[in-house]
Amino acid sequence: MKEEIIIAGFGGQGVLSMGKILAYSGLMQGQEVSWMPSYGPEQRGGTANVTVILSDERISSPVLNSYDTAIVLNQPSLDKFESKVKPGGTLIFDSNGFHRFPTRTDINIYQIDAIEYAYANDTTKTFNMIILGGLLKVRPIVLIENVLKGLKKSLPERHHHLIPMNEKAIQTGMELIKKLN
Amino acid sequence: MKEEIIIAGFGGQGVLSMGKILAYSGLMQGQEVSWMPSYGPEQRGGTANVTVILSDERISSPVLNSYDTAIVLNQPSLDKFESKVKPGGTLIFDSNGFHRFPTRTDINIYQIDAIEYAYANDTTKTFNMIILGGLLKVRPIVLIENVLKGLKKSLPERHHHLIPMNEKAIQTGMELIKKLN
Amino acid sequence: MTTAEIINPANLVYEKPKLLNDTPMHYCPGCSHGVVHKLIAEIIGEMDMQEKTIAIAPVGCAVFAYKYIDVDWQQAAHGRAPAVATAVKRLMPDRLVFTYQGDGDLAAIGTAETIHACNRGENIAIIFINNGIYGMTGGQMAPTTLDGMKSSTCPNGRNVELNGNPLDITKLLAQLDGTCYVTRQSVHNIANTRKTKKAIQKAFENSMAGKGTSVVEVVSTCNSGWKMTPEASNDWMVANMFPKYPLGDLKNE
Amino acid sequence: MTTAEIINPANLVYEKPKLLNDTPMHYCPGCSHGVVHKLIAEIIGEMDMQEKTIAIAPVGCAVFAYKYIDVDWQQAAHGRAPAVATAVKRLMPDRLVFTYQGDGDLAAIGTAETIHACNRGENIAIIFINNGIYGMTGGQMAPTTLDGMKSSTCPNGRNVELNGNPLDITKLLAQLDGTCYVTRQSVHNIANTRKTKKAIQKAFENSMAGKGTSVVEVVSTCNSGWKMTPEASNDWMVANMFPKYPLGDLKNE
Amino acid sequence: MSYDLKLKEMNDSKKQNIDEVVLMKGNEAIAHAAVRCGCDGYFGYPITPQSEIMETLMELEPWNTTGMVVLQVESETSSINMVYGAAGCGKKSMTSSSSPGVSLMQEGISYIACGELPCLIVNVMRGGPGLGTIQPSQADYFQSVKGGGHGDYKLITLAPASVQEMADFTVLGFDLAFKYNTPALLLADGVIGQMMEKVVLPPFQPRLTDEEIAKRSPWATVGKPATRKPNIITTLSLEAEEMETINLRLQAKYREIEKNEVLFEEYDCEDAEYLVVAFGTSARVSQKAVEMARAEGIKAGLLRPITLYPFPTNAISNYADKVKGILTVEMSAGQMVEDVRLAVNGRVPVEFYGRLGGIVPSPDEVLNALKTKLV
Amino acid sequence: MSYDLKLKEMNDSKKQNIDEVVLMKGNEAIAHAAVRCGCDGYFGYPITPQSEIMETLMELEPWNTTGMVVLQVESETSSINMVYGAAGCGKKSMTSSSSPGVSLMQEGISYIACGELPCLIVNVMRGGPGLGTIQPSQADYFQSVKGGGHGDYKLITLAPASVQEMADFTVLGFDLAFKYNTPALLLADGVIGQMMEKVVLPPFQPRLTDEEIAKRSPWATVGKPATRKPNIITTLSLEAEEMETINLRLQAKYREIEKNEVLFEEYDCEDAEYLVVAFGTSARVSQKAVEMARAEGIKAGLLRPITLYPFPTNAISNYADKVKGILTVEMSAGQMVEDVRLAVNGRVPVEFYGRLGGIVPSPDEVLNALKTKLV
Amino acid sequence: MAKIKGAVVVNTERCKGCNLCVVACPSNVLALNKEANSKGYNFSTMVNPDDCVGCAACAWVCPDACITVYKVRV
Amino acid sequence: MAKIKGAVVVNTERCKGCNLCVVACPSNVLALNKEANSKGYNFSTMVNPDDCVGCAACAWVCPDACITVYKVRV
Ligand SMILES: Cc1ncc(C[n+]2csc(CCOP(=O)(O)OP(=O)(O)O)c2C)c(N)n1
Ligand SMILES: Cc1ncc(C[n+]2csc(CCOP(=O)(O)OP(=O)(O)O)c2C)c(N)n1
Ligand code: SF4
Ligand code: SF4
Ligand code: SF4
Ligand code: SF4
Ligand code: SF4
Ligand code: SF4
Ligand SMILES: [Mg+2]
Ligand SMILES: [Mg+2]
Repeated sequence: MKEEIIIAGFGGQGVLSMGKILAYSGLMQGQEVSWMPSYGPEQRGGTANVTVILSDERISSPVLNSYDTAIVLNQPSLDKFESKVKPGGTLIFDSNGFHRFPTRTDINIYQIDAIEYAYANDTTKTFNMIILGGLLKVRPIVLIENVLKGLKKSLPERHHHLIPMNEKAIQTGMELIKKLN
Repeated sequence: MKEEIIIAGFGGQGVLSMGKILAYSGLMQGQEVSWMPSYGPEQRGGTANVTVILSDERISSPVLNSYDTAIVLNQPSLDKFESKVKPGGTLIFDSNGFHRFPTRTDINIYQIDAIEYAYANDTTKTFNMIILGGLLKVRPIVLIENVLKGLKKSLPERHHHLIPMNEKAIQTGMELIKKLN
Repeated sequence: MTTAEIINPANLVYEKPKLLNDTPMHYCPGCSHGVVHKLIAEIIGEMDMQEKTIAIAPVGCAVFAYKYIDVDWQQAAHGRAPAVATAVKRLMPDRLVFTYQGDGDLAAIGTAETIHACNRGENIAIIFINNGIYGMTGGQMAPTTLDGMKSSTCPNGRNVELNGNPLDITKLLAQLDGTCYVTRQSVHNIANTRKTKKAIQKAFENSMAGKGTSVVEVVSTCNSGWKMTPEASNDWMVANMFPKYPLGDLKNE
Repeated sequence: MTTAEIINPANLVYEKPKLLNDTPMHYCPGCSHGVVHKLIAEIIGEMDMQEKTIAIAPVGCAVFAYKYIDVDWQQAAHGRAPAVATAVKRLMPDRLVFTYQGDGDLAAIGTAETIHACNRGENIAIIFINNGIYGMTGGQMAPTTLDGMKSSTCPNGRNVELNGNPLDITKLLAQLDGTCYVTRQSVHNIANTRKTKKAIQKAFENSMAGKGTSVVEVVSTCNSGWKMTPEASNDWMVANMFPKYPLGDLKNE
Repeated sequence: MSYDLKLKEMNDSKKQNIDEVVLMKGNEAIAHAAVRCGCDGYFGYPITPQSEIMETLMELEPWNTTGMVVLQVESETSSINMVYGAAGCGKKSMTSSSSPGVSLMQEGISYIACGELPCLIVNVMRGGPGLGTIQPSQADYFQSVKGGGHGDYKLITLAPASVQEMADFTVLGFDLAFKYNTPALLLADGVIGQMMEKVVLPPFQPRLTDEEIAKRSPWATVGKPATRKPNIITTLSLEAEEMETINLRLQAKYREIEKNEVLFEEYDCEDAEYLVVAFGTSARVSQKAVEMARAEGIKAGLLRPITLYPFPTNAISNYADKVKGILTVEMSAGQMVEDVRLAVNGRVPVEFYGRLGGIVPSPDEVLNALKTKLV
Repeated sequence: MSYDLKLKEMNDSKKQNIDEVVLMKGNEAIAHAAVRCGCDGYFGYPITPQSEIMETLMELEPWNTTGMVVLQVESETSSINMVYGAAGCGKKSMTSSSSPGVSLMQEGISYIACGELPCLIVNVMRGGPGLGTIQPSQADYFQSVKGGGHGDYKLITLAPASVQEMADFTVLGFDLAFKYNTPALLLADGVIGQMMEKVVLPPFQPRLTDEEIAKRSPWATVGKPATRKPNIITTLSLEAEEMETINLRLQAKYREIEKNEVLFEEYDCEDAEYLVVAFGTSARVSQKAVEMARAEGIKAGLLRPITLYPFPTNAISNYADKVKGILTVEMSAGQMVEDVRLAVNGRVPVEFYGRLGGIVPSPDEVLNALKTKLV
Repeated sequence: MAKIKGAVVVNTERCKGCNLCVVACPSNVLALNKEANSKGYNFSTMVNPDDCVGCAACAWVCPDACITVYKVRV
Repeated sequence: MAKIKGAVVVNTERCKGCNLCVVACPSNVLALNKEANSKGYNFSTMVNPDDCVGCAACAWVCPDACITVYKVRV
């Protein structure tokens, strides 16, 4: 199994940490993982993105030009990455603030309105876990149990009490996501 | 014609300027010339030396390991350069302060006690011209007339009145020099 | 009178300076750099010096200053803006030449260049944005980071024992024979921003008058690096930066 | 009593310090470097610190200091002695670590390293030989060359307009929070030489006591660079260098 | 010699105990490895994309545990000279930077090489020249292996291609540096510095005591006891003869290093008709290209130099007698390709494919280059 | 293309009017030539063996005549960045130093190359590495032609072998720099800097006026008139794509330079069976060795690269089909020899003879090397 | 007594929602909008336009030069 | 009253004839020798040995540490 994912959005949206949780989850189920962020000042006020690869084999190139799955959380990210999803691949987006929607027909397109939900339910802290839940619903690449193990490993002990909240957010995401095409 | 000369002595003895006058003289008689000093802090309190080449042909290497003529004005210079005179070549030395004298038999050795003479006659300023005179007596590689022309070209106008004094020193040197072997 | 009626060119009292172009600035929301850019653009416009100005951008968040203010710019290597400016001004003495530098640029890697340009008395102006941190590279400790202040390379706060003392470089520059005007200002409210504008203008005038080097330090915020909101940053600056870097003229000859 | 009778170990009052070895020094006749070397050798001997000393030599005429004083030495790149000393002292805090630097080394190319080591308050001593010229390279202008003073790169005398102002770096160093003792001395006669010895000793003691950085400037002659006899150089120094670089403590905490 | 077996084992995830496996950035791995291998001092100045090295060290506060000194200083010039000072005391010391900052270190590096001081320098390359971009690059190859500074010297240059190797080569770099009393360079790029992968950190080693240092590095300046002559670290010799002797000693050491320390890794090379040579991130991209080529029936193989100096000249030379052609892939305008050509010495065509200024080539591009230029 | 005829003529003493001939050091010749060719600014820091360049300029006081600015500054780092600033204004500007000082300039040089700024950098090499010695050397070849600084860039590198060429190449260096908007490096060694020879100085050229500069260098930052957009000198491009474009433009320029600007000199090569390749002082020593070899009946010839970058690859390649072997002679551990080998690509043996750390080889040694290694 | 009335125009696309103008305004005229611009920033808007005195404090401190100020004596 | 008598020994090979000791001596004890040492320097010598008071001024200022000083009360 091998999954090549790009997650892209505004700087503050927790894109990088979502990728990290995903990578940790892969690690907990014994996979090879790589996590490669865009970096530097272009993040500032602009977009941030991260490429995550989970694989059963040694990962060769950590930098990719096309992806199995793209998760895009703002307009510029959609504009940039829609075309880079492999035919038959998956595109997940949060439509908040979008004025142009995805148009490809050779990929699976999902919408998840996590931003709106998070604002409405005052759960902006777990916003990125909602997205992750959505992803896992349509691409069950890691077991939720391994996500939680990964959280346990990566979070400092004093934050472990937050794990149930995160689990809940994942469930929410699984419910929120809907296929568009 | 080609003459490869090393002049070596204490820092303050005017070794470099003697070499320069010689080079200028060669230049005035249309020769190719090169003047290559030892340089840097090793001069400080130590020895200074300069390699001068006069030649009718384009000069290839300006740095030499052996010389047609060596002029040595202190003990360390004798120690360093005696062995580097080509067989059949010329060694000229001022014996002031020497405790070891040249020993080679396959070269022409000349002594010129210019330091003593210069002190005695209060002409330390033209000391190096005395040496030059000695050289020209035994190795007439440039015409005295060209030496004077060279002086005229290299000295600033306001020093031109010193030229006769220098000419006199050359004459003195021609008289002082004596062959030892 | 309705708002719509008031909004009329005849009633204009403030607008974006003409020399500040429409390119959106890359700075974080609330960053002091933007305010100072605006002032500079305004002053050059008011002095009618666009044709005479050669500005030197640093390496730091302001590296892209050249994208925003419509004059000729050179972007100098990290810390070397005063050297670059020296050459430009010496070769084109009738031009307005100024550097725009951050505290890392001016007071760390560029210490020697800054001190020697000021000591030679180059007829340049130095606009020095002291935000107590390396903004561009992600919030590391700067020479001017305060004792106890946190940064990504002193996550528990600067510790003088481990990290050395904060450096008041402007005080040093005021000591040098080559500087004619050394002042410290801020842009956190309208009153101080107006003063800063006057200071920069004076620095520019000095440099054209051949009086020597002028240094305008602007004690600034870097809310990203400080990990505070822009407003909280201003308050923190007033409470913490000003005591160590008090505003006012250090030298005015 | 005849001279021969007086010359007796029992009557000894002064001799070459033991840590100054027999290697002939390469300095020009009359060079101030030699006197300061002697003092350092004497002090380290008297403090019994030979086993604890790591000295840092500069690039400059004193580059070969390591040939003469029998302690462990590192010869630093031009201007970087304070950086080298910082590392040595930080890693071996119980050692006596000092730099020995000329004015070109310390106040030109090494400006940033000097200021930042002093500002961090590294527990080192800096012995600063200010002879107003680049001795080693043949007498070029130094940052400390006086207004009007000749050198091979200002053959008609330093001209502030062209060459910038002479730099009193020691004054700057005294301003820094990291320095505990900053003093200016000379070695042109026995009284001042004795004072210089005391100053260097104090600097060494401070550094072992962890008080911060000590700087001992020795206003010096470079008769070769100045193109004067050693005696005339001393007189010229008193008449010309001292007014700009007055002797005495600038800071003593 | 091929890639060291112990390292290979470490890298083999099948053998890893999950509890020992952590996920971190390459830059972070360097910091952890440095503390763990008993590094005495780090001196640095921030620059993207490697600032996490110092940041992680400052988080770890090793001065409270191993006693390691971590100092953020005024410039890269200062950092490298601090490394000189620390290394001169026989201490395990290091600095890190990225391309423009490493350029500022060239004088200091030349001094360190001449002074025969063991230390570790990390360059996480970004796109140049000039201020360039902060994106990954490999365009400092020449600077690293030919001589960015003045004079005849070499740096043992290790090119990691994974986060695990960032950790491992920190340890290995120090080991080699101390084995030969010479500076080692860890030459990575922004991809490897910034990406997270699984890593098993090296075991803790205590810092050496003063006594151990005096024994291992008797030349170190630690204070002169009565029992020996002063130790002097210097790179000056005004007598040219003396300076030549120093240089000849350095050259002899470099021949030793070339004999003993070459490291490289081969992938699908046994029956290869076409050889790709690439290091670091380019090698990982090329590995994928080789996989793709094999899938298309093209017999491609990858040789990844791990030590860029000493360069695997013999290994490549041997392939020159076996393969039909060689493609060198770099994130530069073509630098290592010269060393490949020197190794091949005209026997088979050596082609080049590169991307410049911060662009990482994609596997397709490499495959395509292989096909159009060689196959 | 062979050695430029105009220069050759100038060098031909038979044609010289004695009144125009002066005797001076190579370093002095650079200073005189700079003033005469209309240089606008010199920025420097003293270092042996080239301090006479600035000293001579300070004697000449060109600010009183041509208006040229001469500034002694705080360091080489500062000098090179001043050159950046001056060159950015379209001014003819230069600096000079020797090996350790040039190492300190590497970041700045990379910036200048990336900014496509024309200027002249002089390196009068001394023995390294480290502080080394002040004696002559050629061990900065790699630094000069491969890349001392970070990133992919090149310097047009001229290697004078006489005092006359120190003057001529100062002019030529500037001309090429402005022709291609790229930095030129005059790479000499201590022998050529310190020795005096006859020289005919180049004719006086006025400094360019502001108007002329605006015309020649429309990109220069001289103050933005209403008629154009701001001129911006920068080397930054955070977008990797943009940075690659810049790099591709640089590379295209380098290909142009390689096509047009190769200079070399041949001596006794027509019927040579053995070719010696050497530059600068080594070439002069080797010329004597070739004379000696011919006297012994050995058909030796000398090819002297004048431009080290662009390297006379084709010329040498052509000889690879004619001669039995090639000897490269350098005052280093062997650097240019790699470029010779790359040119020859295995067709004939390429041997190396070098002296290190400040030693100038003697003609006998070279002859001996020729005999033992090749003949 | 003449009353001074002001009004401001915010370049909402340029605005980064830093809130500094809001804080700077002596008359509490401004507030950040609930809506975000295309870059995701909640831009500044006049919420109490009648209270604006055209003092330009908001504009002077705005780092992004988003605010144009108008003023009349009525 | 006890009189103080001194004497100095100059390391003539080390001496560089800089004359600083000669100038420093309050009693004019020293002068440079007409003869030079092997390095060509006219070294310093006691010319008025009886006047030496052993004050060591000469030795303190000697840059080359050539002078050893002895002193007795007589
Ligand atoms: C030689 C070199 N070293 C380091 C860097 C990385 N760097 C870029 S900006 C910067 C410091 C920025 O801080 P400051 O000057 O205070 O400006 P700010 O971003 O805070 O405005 C550093 C260290 C670089 N580009 N070049
Ligand atoms: C990087 C570098 N730049 C320049 C030099 C040449 N250099 C050697 S010593 C020196 C200055 C010496 O002056 P100073 O520090 O005042 O010492 P002094 O000789 O006067 O005691 C210079 C410029 C060098 N060795 N290295
Ligand atoms: S990082 Fe700091 S200095 Fe840089 S733009 Fe953001 S707030 Fe401003
Ligand atoms: S040149 Fe000057 S500083 Fe150097 S040894 Fe001679 S007198 Fe002393
Ligand atoms: S102009 Fe003054 S009153 Fe009006 S919104 Fe701005 S700050 Fe408030
Ligand atoms: S100060 Fe400017 S950028 Fe900030 S919220 Fe107000 S208008 Fe927007
Ligand atoms: S000891 Fe005193 S009196 Fe005697 S020679 Fe020396 S200076 Fe003169
Ligand atoms: S001071 Fe010393 S070196 Fe100078 S003359 Fe006297 S004894 Fe000789
Ligand atoms: Mg800052
Ligand atoms: Mg000095």
